Amino acid sequence: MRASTIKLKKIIYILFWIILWQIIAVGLNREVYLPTPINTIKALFNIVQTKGFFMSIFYTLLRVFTGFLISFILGIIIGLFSSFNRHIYDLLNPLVISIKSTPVISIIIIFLSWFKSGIVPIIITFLMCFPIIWTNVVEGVKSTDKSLVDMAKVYKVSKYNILKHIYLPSILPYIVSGSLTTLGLGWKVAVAAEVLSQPNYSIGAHLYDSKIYLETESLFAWTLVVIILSFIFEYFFKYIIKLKMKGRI
Amino acid sequence: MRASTIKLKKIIYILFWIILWQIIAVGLNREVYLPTPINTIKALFNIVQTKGFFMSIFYTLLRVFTGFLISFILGIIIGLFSSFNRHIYDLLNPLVISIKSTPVISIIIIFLSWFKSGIVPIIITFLMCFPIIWTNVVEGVKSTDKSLVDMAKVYKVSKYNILKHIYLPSILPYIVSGSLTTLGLGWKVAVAAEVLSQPNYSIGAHLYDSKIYLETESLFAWTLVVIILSFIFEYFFKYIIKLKMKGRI
Amino acid sequence: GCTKEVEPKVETEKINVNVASLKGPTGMGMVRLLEDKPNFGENIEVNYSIESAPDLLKSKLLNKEIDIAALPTNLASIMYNKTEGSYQLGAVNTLGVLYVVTSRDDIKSINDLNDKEIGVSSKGSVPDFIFNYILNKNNIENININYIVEHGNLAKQLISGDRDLALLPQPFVTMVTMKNKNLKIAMDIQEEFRNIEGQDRHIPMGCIVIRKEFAQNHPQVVEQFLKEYENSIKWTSENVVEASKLIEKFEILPSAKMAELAIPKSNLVYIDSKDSKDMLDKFYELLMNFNPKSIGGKIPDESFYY
Amino acid sequence: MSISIKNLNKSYDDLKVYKDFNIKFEKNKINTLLGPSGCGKTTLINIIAGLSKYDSGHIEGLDFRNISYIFQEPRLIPWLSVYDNIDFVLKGQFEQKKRDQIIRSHLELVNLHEFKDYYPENLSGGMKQRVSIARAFSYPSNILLMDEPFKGLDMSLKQDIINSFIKLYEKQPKTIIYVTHHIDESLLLSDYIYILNNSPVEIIEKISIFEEKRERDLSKEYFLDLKEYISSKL
Amino acid sequence: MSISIKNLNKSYDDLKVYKDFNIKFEKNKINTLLGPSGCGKTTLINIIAGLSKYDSGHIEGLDFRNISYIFQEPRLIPWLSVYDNIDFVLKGQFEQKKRDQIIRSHLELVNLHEFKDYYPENLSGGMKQRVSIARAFSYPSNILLMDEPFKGLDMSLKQDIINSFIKLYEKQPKTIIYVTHHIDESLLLSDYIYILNNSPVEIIEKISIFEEKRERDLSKEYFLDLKEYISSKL
Ligand SMILES: Nc1ncnc2c1ncn2[C@@H]1O[C@H](COP(=O)(O)OP(=O)(O)OP(=O)(O)O)[C@@H](O)[C@H]1O
Ligand SMILES: Nc1ncnc2c1ncn2[C@@H]1O[C@H](COP(=O)(O)OP(=O)(O)OP(=O)(O)O)[C@@H](O)[C@H]1O
Ligand SMILES: [Mg+2]
Ligand SMILES: [Mg+2]
Repeated sequence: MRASTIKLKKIIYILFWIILWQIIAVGLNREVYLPTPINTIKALFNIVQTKGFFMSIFYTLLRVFTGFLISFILGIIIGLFSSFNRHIYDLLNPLVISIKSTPVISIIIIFLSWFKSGIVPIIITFLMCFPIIWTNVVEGVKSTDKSLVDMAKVYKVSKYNILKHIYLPSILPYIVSGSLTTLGLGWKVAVAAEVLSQPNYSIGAHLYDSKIYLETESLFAWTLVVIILSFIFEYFFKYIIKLKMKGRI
Repeated sequence: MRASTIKLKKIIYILFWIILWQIIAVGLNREVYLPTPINTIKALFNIVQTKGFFMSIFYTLLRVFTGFLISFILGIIIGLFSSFNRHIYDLLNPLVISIKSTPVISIIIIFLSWFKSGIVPIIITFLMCFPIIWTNVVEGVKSTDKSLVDMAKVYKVSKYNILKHIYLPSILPYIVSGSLTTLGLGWKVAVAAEVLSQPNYSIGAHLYDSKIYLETESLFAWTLVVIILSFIFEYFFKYIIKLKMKGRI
Repeated sequence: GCTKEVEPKVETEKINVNVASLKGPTGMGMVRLLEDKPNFGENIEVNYSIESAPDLLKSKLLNKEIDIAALPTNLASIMYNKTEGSYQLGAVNTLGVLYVVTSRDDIKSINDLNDKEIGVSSKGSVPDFIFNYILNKNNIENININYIVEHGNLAKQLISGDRDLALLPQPFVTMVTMKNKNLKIAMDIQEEFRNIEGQDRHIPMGCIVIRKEFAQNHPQVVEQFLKEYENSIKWTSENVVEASKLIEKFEILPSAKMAELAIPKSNLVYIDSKDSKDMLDKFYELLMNFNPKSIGGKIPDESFYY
Repeated sequence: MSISIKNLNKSYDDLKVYKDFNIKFEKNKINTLLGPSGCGKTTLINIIAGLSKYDSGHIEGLDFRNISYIFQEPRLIPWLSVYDNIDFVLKGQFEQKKRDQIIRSHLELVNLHEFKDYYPENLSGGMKQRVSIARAFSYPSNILLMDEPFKGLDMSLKQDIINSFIKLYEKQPKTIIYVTHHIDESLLLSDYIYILNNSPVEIIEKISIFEEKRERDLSKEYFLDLKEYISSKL
Repeated sequence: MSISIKNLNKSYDDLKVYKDFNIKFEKNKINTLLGPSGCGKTTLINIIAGLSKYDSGHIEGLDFRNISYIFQEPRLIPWLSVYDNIDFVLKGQFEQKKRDQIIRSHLELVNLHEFKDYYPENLSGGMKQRVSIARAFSYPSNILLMDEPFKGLDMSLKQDIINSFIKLYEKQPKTIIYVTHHIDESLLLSDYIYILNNSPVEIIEKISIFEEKRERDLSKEYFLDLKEYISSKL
């Protein structure tokens, strides 16, 4: 099958879902409940033209990336330390599990009374993403082929080179899958935190407005904005990874 | 190291965090922002004695498990079909990705106007968990050692046996890790959905009440309830898995 | 043919009426109904519920879980405009509940707000609009408004002493004054409003919304409900102590003591929908000037009023 | 029917392994492939097993055949015991009781009956290889592919297994394609020896040995000469 | 200094592999272990390499030593090319330029210079084994452990590699422990042959061969007899 045929097929499948949506929406005939895709697109165009649009997206992205980046870097570094030192692991593990099992909504409620509303989404993103990256790094180290590490030890390869050439490539897929999960999740949680904290420029505040003003089309349109941005990220991230992974598998 | 020493060490590490919390809370001296662990425990005892306590937990659990179970079963079955049939995969993939990247908060808002409030947390849990299990099953199938499948094909082993003895054991770790993620996540999202939909008996409604009545201690106490239940689940689930996995690795 | 006899609609079919109100002032007037559960006739069962969030009530009206609900008036207008008139206003039940709360001694009149920093919850909400309207009319320009998300967070800052001046609605006003003895009410926004607009003008904040489809099918139920509701409100206003006990019982406010303090300051009323049109039109216009979205784009027409 | 490969073409990226390659493996004979490491032997039997795609060509004689394959690596399922690893391929073939008997006798054959409940990770290298042999031998096939089957086995065990193998083969002949680097072993077992070399692969020499397998004595002049000759060709 | 193992005890669960086992590997000699599959040879050299724990015992003569190890499986890093796989173990030992020269000459030695940029998954079984050999030979060690190093190689290549190995060894002798199942190869290379058997392992026989390695001719009476003798012991 040629690449173009594959693309075409993908588009057809996506169209299938959109048409299904259109049929249901028309059948239901209640815009407050379910706007048609066409009206959603219209609302999207209206939104794009409002003056705060790009600012809102920019600031939301900034928050998500800040939270993500901090989690990413700390997650990998602390994850590696925890993997190779039992004490650090035992100390951090209960904290990470607790963070993981605390409902985001509680955290948002608590943090909203502690911090400025613009910062809360960043902290929430961090608290969502860090445990996942940390866990994945630890898992990755665990799943590294011990026989290769043994080989390197016999040949007295330095710790640095074992880390760089055996552990890091082994945990790379774990980091990638962790980051993908995390990007998607962090992004969504950040928006949720924004809905509840409503900082000045933010996608969340717009979602909140659409909700309280019962503007279902613009609720759908803003949601679509989030989804589209998600897709762009994921694509972008996978692209970078592919570049970096050239040669590795 | 003996098992008892390990347990002791774990308890010491957990105590470390609790003491840290106590110190910060006392230093801050602002119960509305951050109650001390002691006051939180007190609030917890008060909560446990209220008459709706066990009912709330029971119904919340019921919702989470219903959502989880449906995702678990459908995720595995549909995941397997998608793995072995390109068309099903291509059809479902955009849907799954979209669900994954739609902010939960949007979904909750939309669904609240469609469905009864008691059902919304179940649906939300399903929408959170299903894509994760589905993705993990697909990943698991992908990562199955092709050379073993080749071997089985040469020996004309039936599809059923290949599925049962090669694919299922290979994807088991993926399903387990997916289910663990999912249990934690679904649980948290269900509570979030409850906070926003407030069905009659629910932990979420109590969290919301604590919030609007500014009862920070009971907010912390209910959060603690969620965390403790999370721990119990995870422990329970891992225990079952261990029983089932005996013999496999 | 496969025609099948359709059973004639049996007279005795049960009618379920679902009534909901909010925690806080809009719900307080309903306690007598909650307690007595007056009989609406054979085969008619009325279920009452108390919800915490206006948004949720909105959703439940939309998904038809609820037929009659007490809601903020601007939300009623939004619902009407956004659903081609599927919801109607039954009556106005609460007038303004906004107060300026402070721990300072130097705030006596509206003019004292000049050069001060004040906390206001939720930018772009109805209280925000009303407050700004009053500030404008009084030419107060040098005021630093600090927006805080949610009444609760603002209340926390007051209680902990991190903030000394804020605009809050009931029952948060009562709640903070109870939890921190330094706090007191410095200003009644309703009064300031009347000072500008005339003594017969009010801020209609809460109302009863009825699902139109339900109202058409069961007009007599709606009639009777409104009558019972009016009685309940009257009783609540007149029997503060007893009503407060019920308010605690039905968890509309956390304590009877708080309710006792809050009832007199919550301006519970019953104004017939027809009688409220004039008041609401002016109110909606005020909101419309700030943000048309806050009433769903336009001022609702005649048929909005039941 | 014999297995005929006609005009086979196969490349990996730029590496042309087979170009218009023809070979015929005789029915119910032991056909041996001798050739340098990396020349393409595994590739060829993977193609016959249906596991590798090829660019063009024809393969005849594979319809309705059951194939056993001793892979170059043991390919055991890590979460099944030695016993279950063999049982796994027999499931569709015999009923439980028959399977049990077959598995036990073949584990005996490779001297692993005491280890039937071990998992692969607890076996030594040679033991894994023997499980792979037992699996292939116990499967009711009419074609047997063996890629260096006897590597990693000690001499005496190898001798035993080869003898049993000859007995099994004589009782129930099948078409066997046998890849090895051992000239001695190839002389012991083969009906035909194909010596491969070059890139793309060519058949340098086809040698037929007609002597009864169980009567071959490698210290005889004939075999010593043959060994010399083959060595010179490799 | 030689490597002495004294009173070694080692079990896997119920399986007692070594019980009060003693052995001494002579310094700068080639010490060969011959023994049936599964007797415990890999276990022993893993212990010497420091990769396996043992229950009790003493090992002397390992301080300040560099060890090369040709594992029973190739153990190549999948995401490094052939070249980088070897470079990986040399990084701490030489500077870049020297490494390049060493790697190239050793790839030449195992006839893989053309495949230096290949990844392990694209190599044949024998080619992987050769990379593992090149890695071990290129590493500057004074102890070399080899677990069936020449398996999967064709005759002529094996001959070449063995010859090069002897040359390398004579230029720079090291203590070598060599596990094999090939009596011929052991006769060609060994200074000492230990024949192992039984469970727990015992040394059945220790054989010393003093003849110069490069002059050994296996068709000579002495070696033929020795071969006969060893075979009878296994
Ligand atoms: N998956 C692959 N991708 C690219 N090249 C490959 C692949 N598999 C094998 N090759 C190349 O094809 C050639 C033949 O490989 P093959 O495995 O058939 O050799 P072989 O004759 O079995 O060798 P050996 O005796 O060492 O096992 C080799 O040069 C190898 O590098
Ligand atoms: N990780 C392990 N767990 C349990 N048993 C093991 C483990 N590794 C090896 N054994 C057992 O120890 C014994 C010796 O194994 P070892 O690998 O040392 O044998 P070997 O002499 O190297 O055999 P081969 O020539 O087949 O490689 C075997 O019976 C094996 O089953
Ligand atoms: Mg091969
Ligand atoms: Mg071994």
